[in-house]
Amino acid sequence: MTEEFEFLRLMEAILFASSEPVDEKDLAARLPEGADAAALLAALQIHYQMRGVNLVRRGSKWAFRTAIDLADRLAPETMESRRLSRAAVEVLAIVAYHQPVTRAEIEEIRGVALSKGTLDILLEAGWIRPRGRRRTPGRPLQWATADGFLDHFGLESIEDLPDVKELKASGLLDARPAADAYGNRAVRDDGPPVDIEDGDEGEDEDEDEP
Amino acid sequence: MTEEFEFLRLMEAILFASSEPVDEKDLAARLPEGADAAALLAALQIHYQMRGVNLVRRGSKWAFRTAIDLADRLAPETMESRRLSRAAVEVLAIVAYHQPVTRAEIEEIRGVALSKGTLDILLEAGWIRPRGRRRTPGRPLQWATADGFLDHFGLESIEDLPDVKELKASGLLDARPAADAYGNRAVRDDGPPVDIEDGDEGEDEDEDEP
Amino acid sequence: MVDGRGGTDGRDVTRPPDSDFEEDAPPSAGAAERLVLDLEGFEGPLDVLLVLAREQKVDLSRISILRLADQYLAFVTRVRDRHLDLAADYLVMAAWLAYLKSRLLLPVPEPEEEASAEELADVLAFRLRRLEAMQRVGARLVELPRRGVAFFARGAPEPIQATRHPLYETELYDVLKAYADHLVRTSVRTLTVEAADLWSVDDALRRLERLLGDLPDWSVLARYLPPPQGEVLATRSAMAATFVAALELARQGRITLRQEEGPFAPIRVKVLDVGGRS
Repeated sequence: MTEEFEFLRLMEAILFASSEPVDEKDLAARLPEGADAAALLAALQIHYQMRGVNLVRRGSKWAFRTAIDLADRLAPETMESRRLSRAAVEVLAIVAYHQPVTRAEIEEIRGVALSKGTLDILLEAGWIRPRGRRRTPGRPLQWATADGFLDHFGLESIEDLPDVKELKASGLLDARPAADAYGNRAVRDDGPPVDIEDGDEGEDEDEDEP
Repeated sequence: MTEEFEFLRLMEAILFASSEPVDEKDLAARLPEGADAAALLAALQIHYQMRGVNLVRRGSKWAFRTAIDLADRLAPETMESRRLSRAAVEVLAIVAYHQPVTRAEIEEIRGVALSKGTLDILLEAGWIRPRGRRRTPGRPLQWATADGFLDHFGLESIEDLPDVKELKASGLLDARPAADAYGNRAVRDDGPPVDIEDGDEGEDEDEDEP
Repeated sequence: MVDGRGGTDGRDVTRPPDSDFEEDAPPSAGAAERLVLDLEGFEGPLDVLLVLAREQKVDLSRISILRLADQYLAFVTRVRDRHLDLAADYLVMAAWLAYLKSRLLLPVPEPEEEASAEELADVLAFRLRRLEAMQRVGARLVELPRRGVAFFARGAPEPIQATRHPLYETELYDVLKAYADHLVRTSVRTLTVEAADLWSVDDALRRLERLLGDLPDWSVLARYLPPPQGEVLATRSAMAATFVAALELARQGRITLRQEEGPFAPIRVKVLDVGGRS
């Protein structure tokens, strides 16, 4: 056996052993000096391309998953009943396509205040996470998708979201108030119980991270 | 793809996804009519013979297992992940929100004495660390979150923790039952006096380390 | 679990987008009536506008905002007959659309600094298209092959040192929830303390007794309320407590009260017990 094949086997074993995606950095750290993790991953992915189990990428992580085309014949052992409310689906889509996005922006896009049981449910499912604060007055918290989101929906990266390029090109992924003319007055006037911080509108949008 | 290869893929996926070794009879039952389970298993076993993962037989049952020679190198962990106790999660949350905080303060905030091992558990998990001593009589040790905390919970900075207002807005904090007793006032109120932003930072702080 | 919460909207979001659209914009005549009955299913005024816009059966970029405004105003009028408690944001939208409609119909010279009616209409059209896009991709998102449904992870993971196994399985949600629960638990104490700055009858009695000596003949009781302190509730409690305190003093025969011009007229007060001066 060549040394390279030994590395491949090791990587295969690590990925196979874990049910959750493993970060490429962690994989590289486990390999002996001189091993090229990226090349090995590519080779492994090709080897499994046609099999019943595929090596898939989830952001910067990798995992083995059963092939999608076998879905109909692999009856779920325990049917997961994750039926989301319409509001939760909309909010999840807004977070996924507009991330990082503040709560006020989500409300601006939907034209209505967020009710309880929307953000917390998505957070509990491990699909969204807080990601930095907007550098605007009030420093509102921003939300983004979490690792669990990519894995649950079988996406390699955020770029693989349905229609994401078309939406970007059409300018519809602008979370800022369409104009001061209307703003989110409707949201504001709704009052308690959800308070909206001032300065959330993010006109001088300036993300905390690159 | 030949029909036989299709059967092989299905069997591969079933064995991969199963939480227990699968009986040969059950495998045969899940394969379409005319599939020869025994022959397929033999073929699959040969395919994986040299890989990092092998198909192994346990009595009449079959399962994928990490190759023995690698399993030795990747010595199995003795400890399985456990769930943190409710009290420990709460102490972790209080350290995160009130850091740097002394043991006495944690007890004061929770209104109950800390049981012995709680801080040790969090320390062992790499989620908290000692951070200097308070410049008060007795110079008590202060606790803060460690890098492992941010890492584990997917946060970029401690600032990513939602403040009280944001907890409320995300639906995690619902103080209404308590507020009912005092009508509108309590609802409008921004809640408990616990200070998140300024906590005890600054004044008495006396860090022993950089 | 993520289940539940969807109960009130009555729409199954996991259905393919096609069927969702069908339900939202049926070309039938009964659509208007159904909108009324389904009010609880709407996610705010913008969502209503979107459903109404679909009734026009044209591309959203070519929608008639004037007609949409009419549709919405008619909708709100209809709904108000049955739902008197229609949420404020629906009414705010109605007011805004009525304003927009008047601007669109009567092209008066536009003030320089204000947006033109057309710009306002464009803003609305943009918001509708943006919301529609999010609803569409949301429906597509939940139609993607999902883990545990269409594909599966390793069923029997093996604990090996190569993968990072945290000592404890705790999610961010658990930590935040623990803190939130802790706040709720401890907030009860706080609220008890906070209530103390409302005016009690005792407070009002003490204050009135102190002021009794300065009362001229038949002065208006309301003038002797403590100065308002910003909080509406505090002011109200002061008013209620002062009223009860005045009744109490009247019962003790120390003052007499009079309200001559009927309900809601000023209540006047006069000191009876001259010897009670301090």
